[in-house]
Amino acid sequence: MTTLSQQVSNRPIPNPKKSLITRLNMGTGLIVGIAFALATYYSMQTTLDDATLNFQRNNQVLLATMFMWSIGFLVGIGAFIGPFRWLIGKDLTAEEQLYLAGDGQGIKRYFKYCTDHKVVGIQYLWGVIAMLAVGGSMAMMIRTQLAQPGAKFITPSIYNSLVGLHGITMIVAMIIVATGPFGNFIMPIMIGAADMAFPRLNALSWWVLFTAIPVLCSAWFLGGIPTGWTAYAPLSVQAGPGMNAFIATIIIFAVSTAVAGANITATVISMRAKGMTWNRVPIFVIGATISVALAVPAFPTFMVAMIQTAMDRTFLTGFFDSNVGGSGWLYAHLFWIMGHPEVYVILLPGVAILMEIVPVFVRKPLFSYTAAVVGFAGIAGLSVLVWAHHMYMSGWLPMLNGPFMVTTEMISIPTGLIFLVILGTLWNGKPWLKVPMLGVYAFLWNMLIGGITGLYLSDVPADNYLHGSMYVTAHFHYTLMGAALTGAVAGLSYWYPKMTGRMLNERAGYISFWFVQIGFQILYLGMFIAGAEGQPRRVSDYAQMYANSNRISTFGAYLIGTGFIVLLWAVIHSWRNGVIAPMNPWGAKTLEWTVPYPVPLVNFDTPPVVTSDPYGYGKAVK
Amino acid sequence: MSDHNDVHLEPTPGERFSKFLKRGDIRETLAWAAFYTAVFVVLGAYFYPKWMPTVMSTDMKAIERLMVVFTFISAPVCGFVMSIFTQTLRHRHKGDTPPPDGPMIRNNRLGVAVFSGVASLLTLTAVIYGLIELNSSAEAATKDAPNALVVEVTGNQWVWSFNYPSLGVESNMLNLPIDRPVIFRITSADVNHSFWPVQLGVKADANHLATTLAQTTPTKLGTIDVKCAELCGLYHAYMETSGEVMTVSDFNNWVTAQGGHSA
Amino acid sequence: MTNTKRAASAILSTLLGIAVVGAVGITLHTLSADALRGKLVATKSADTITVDGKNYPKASVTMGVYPDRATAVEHGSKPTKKDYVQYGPSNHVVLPAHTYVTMTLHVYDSGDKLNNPYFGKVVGTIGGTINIDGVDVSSVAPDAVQHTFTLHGLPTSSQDPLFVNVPLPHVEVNDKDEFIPTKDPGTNNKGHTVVFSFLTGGKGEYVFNCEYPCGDGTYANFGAAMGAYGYMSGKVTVA
Amino acid sequence: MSSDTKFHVHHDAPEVVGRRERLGVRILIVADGSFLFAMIFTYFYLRNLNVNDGWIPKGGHTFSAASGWMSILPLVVAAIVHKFGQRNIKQIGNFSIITLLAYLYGAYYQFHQMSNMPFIVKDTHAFEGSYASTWVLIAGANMFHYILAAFIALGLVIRARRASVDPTLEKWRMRTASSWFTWIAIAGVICAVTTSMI
Repeated sequence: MTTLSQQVSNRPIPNPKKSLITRLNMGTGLIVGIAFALATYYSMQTTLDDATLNFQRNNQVLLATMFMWSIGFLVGIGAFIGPFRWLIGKDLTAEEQLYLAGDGQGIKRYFKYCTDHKVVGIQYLWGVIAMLAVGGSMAMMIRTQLAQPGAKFITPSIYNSLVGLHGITMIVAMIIVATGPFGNFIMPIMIGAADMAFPRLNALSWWVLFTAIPVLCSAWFLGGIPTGWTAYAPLSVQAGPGMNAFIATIIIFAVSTAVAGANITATVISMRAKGMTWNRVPIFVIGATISVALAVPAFPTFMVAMIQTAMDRTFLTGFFDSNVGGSGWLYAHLFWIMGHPEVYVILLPGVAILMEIVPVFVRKPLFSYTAAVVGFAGIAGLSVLVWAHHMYMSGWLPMLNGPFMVTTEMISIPTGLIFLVILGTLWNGKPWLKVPMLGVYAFLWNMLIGGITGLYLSDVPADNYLHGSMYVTAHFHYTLMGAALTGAVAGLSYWYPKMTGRMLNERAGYISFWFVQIGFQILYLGMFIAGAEGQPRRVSDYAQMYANSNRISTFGAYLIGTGFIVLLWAVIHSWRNGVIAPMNPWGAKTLEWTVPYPVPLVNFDTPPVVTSDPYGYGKAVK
Repeated sequence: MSDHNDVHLEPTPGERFSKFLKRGDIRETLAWAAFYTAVFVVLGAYFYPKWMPTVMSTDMKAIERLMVVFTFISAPVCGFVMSIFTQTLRHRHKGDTPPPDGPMIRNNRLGVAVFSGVASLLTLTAVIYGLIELNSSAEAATKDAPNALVVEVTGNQWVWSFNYPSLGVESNMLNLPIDRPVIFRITSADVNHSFWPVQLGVKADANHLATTLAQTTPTKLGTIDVKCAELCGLYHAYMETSGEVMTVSDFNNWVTAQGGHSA
Repeated sequence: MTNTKRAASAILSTLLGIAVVGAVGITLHTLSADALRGKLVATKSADTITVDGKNYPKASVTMGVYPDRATAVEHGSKPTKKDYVQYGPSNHVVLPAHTYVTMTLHVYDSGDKLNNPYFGKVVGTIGGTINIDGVDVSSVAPDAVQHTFTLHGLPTSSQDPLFVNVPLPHVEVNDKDEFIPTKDPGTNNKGHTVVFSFLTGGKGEYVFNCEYPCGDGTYANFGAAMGAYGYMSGKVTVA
Repeated sequence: MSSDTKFHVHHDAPEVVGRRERLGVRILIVADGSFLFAMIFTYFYLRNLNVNDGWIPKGGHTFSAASGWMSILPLVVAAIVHKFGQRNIKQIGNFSIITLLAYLYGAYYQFHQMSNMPFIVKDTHAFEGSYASTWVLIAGANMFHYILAAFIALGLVIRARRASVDPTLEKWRMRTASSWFTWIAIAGVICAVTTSMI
């Protein structure tokens, strides 16, 4: 039997320089995408039946335009070349695949349909930074409006849009904040793989997501959205044209998530290095994989809910219109069946990053690897059984409130295991308080507050008071921002040397950390008080009695904003001018620190063989 | 922890436990844990009664008690976490080189078991306590139903309206007589709203073509703030009104003034 | 790069970042100001009036409902109206505190059924009535309403409650075909003129909106003009 | 299927690549299964809730249960044909043509059904009730399955005629495709059972 490389050399090699693949990049994607969008818009405007309702017609035209933009962009950037070549039986040659991997193309490969997981990781990183910056600016606007009662800054329309778009931008950014950059760049190296299982799907997941960004931005120019990020029906059914942008974004994003989730899961299952048995897999890989594996079944239900909203708006179906047999509860169910697993999709990778960091900085093995895995799996497993705790007050079958309360509060048991693992690793250690390690302490405190306030909210009688109040907002910011985002930022400072070849500016890292964390405590302390006092969430104006707590919150928000700008400066500045990083600056034992910078195309010259778990730190105990 | 090769000198569990308690690190942890637990207990007892609004109904009373009790239940966990948090920070490693290796503790089955057991017990306590409160409020509702005042609440984009069918009164204000059970029949004329008379500790969504029930008994005279707790569009923030818990005679006067007949 | 230079670059970048976010804020604020199209200040008169044994100064203000053709698109459940209806001339009304305010509304629109019949009742005006083309009424049939003027606010310790609901009777469709509304509500010669009075309390911020489902969307007709600030909604400052 | 790693830079054996691709497809089936779950949930939820008697309003129209089964029959036939064809890799081209035709016919039939929906109100073009709404959603998902499957079947037909295609890997491709074809047949049956309970 001939080897693959012989097979390759035996056939005539076409020159990839002349093929279509070499001519396509982001520019052609934009051109084709815009062309598709314009063609769709004008052809539909002229051909659509005049008898249909204007509302319905507008929605049809806008949705079709948005989807055609997305498809056009993907055609233009060459995403469908692979499937097409498969269809006609002319599979991509090794040279073409090498070209797609961006071999030797320098900075240009970041603007192409590049299949190299490291390029995709960096693309995700900048995508996430951009989204966080936009979402963060929106948060500043929201807090500015709420700095004083009287709605003196912006109108309720703009405010509601800000709340919704801040929410969805941040949720999307947070879902990919760890699994995007680190799951793509670091994780394959961590498990000793040469690339992801499906490199072209990898590129697809990023570029599909990319096409959602302009769609989401277009909501601003279509009158915004009045619904918040939860987009509850029937409010979303009556909402203006901006809602279409929201719907299209979610559907596009759900496709991206499914593709990325399948890819990461398959990579970890099938591409681990020789000797990397399941109990030797680094904990970050476990956390990230459970997270994306949870996202794979979770997101389609949201997609269905959004398709139904779109159908109600475009074809006048009646999924959510109670006049013709629909129900808003249906939306709430479908949304939260996705929605609650989704918060753990966000949380788990962030926590897993911190678990990866603790052993390195206290020079002790990870405490009870099994407990960590059981904790992750328990959270993921329970998370699909708790969705209706968002619906205690909806009037939907109140007799089920009790059971859902029990499942929800049970989540605190696996969450406790997660705490135990981190605490056990810290126990009797001497932590080295570098910037990544600070995140661990911030996590412990923030997740403690977030978790305990979650306990109140999961309790039906207490939720009677707290549901829909600022208290809820403060609670989930503590978990999503205080825990998950803190984990992701710690991960950035931890893996920054491997991703950029330079050290992140340490002083800026410290300054940013303290600004963000202190501001964070101030902001949400104010919000907890406002919630306990009875201020509903998502309000553009409030009564005088909440003025003090809101003022405190706004002050905290500005501190956070400043802190993140400092971090952004540090990331950009250190990328260009930072101290050149050694190969393994933290002395860690996972595989990604055994490869040089820049990481070679296939990561390892010789495939690594793993003989133990990566946590062999410390002196044996007598 | 579990490996003990010295067969001759194997201590009894009691001895091992007292020896364990005498270890410096354990003592430090316990001390900090006790300190932080106390802090959280005090905070819990202080925070919610201070910031939550006046208790004006049986349900609100239960809610406030529940918030405080839940803080007490979770205080030991907070104490434990914050104890190790503080302790390790006190022994932090300074300098630019990595710290020396710590003890190679990979697992401690007893520790994991004890921690999981205690955490589960605390959770169980919270669950049972919550279920009891839920049940007692449901029981009270059944008991009070026959002589309750029915108020039909309708949420509209962006105004609440109240109908007292037995009294023939419609109003934009929620006025209630004291010490008489009240049943809210909540519905919506358009999108979802959430009816929230803050001081009564009641919350229920208003859905179009569906009626949600909520029940409580006002126990204190004073003003009620009625808010909407579900984003319902443009003027969600202004979907608020006020009401009053009145003495029975004041209430009857108000009903008569509105053109209704007192019950 | 020296430490000083690095610190300077960090501080400058931070300030730049803050400036960018600030610029976004200022832009949004400016856009918000546009939506209000200036203020409509009530005209105070020298007269006073006694209500329930107390003396109040008088003030009057005239508004109307008219289609805004500048942003005209088809809307409504049937795409026959090529306009957005809106309150005007401005939707920021400024009223004096502790005053007997007489409001005149010129209205032209057709109409149908309210989502909630409650808003067919007159609430919060002096005597509980409104004057429609010279006739005092205390309610309008819930299926013959074109819009409502519903004034409300946040209950808060620092401002007095103020709630006014005025249903505006619809105009027969036949009349409406001939009727050409203009931006100046005073020149309306068809449609209805609705006059009512109410008392303002102390200083405070309130809002008003329409409770007749006159917007877009297939659901409850509260989309488009109804859901966007500055058409069938606005704010009232009692100063 | 969607990712061709035959001459991938890391030169994995066809067996490994084939297994991996099948794994990937099976994970995507989980996502599609969740999509199906959401639709079935919608169907039964709205059916049991019957808000405002709007599941099938008075005088409303429905499709017969039989027509639902007719529309998914080609999915089942194609899946079975493909299973058989897989055993004889040399004849796969011919088998795949049958599969392709079945999918194309199914797509045509589904399209025909959807363009003759009885439950659209004449004046407003609105759907009569929530049965109608859910039916069209399920039919749309079915249509999507047909189109995607037809694409894959077309690829298999063309590729079987090309000598250049590596038979070892192609055998795995057949198995991978089989996973998908079997799944959409199962999904189709679930949909047909669901829509039988009007």
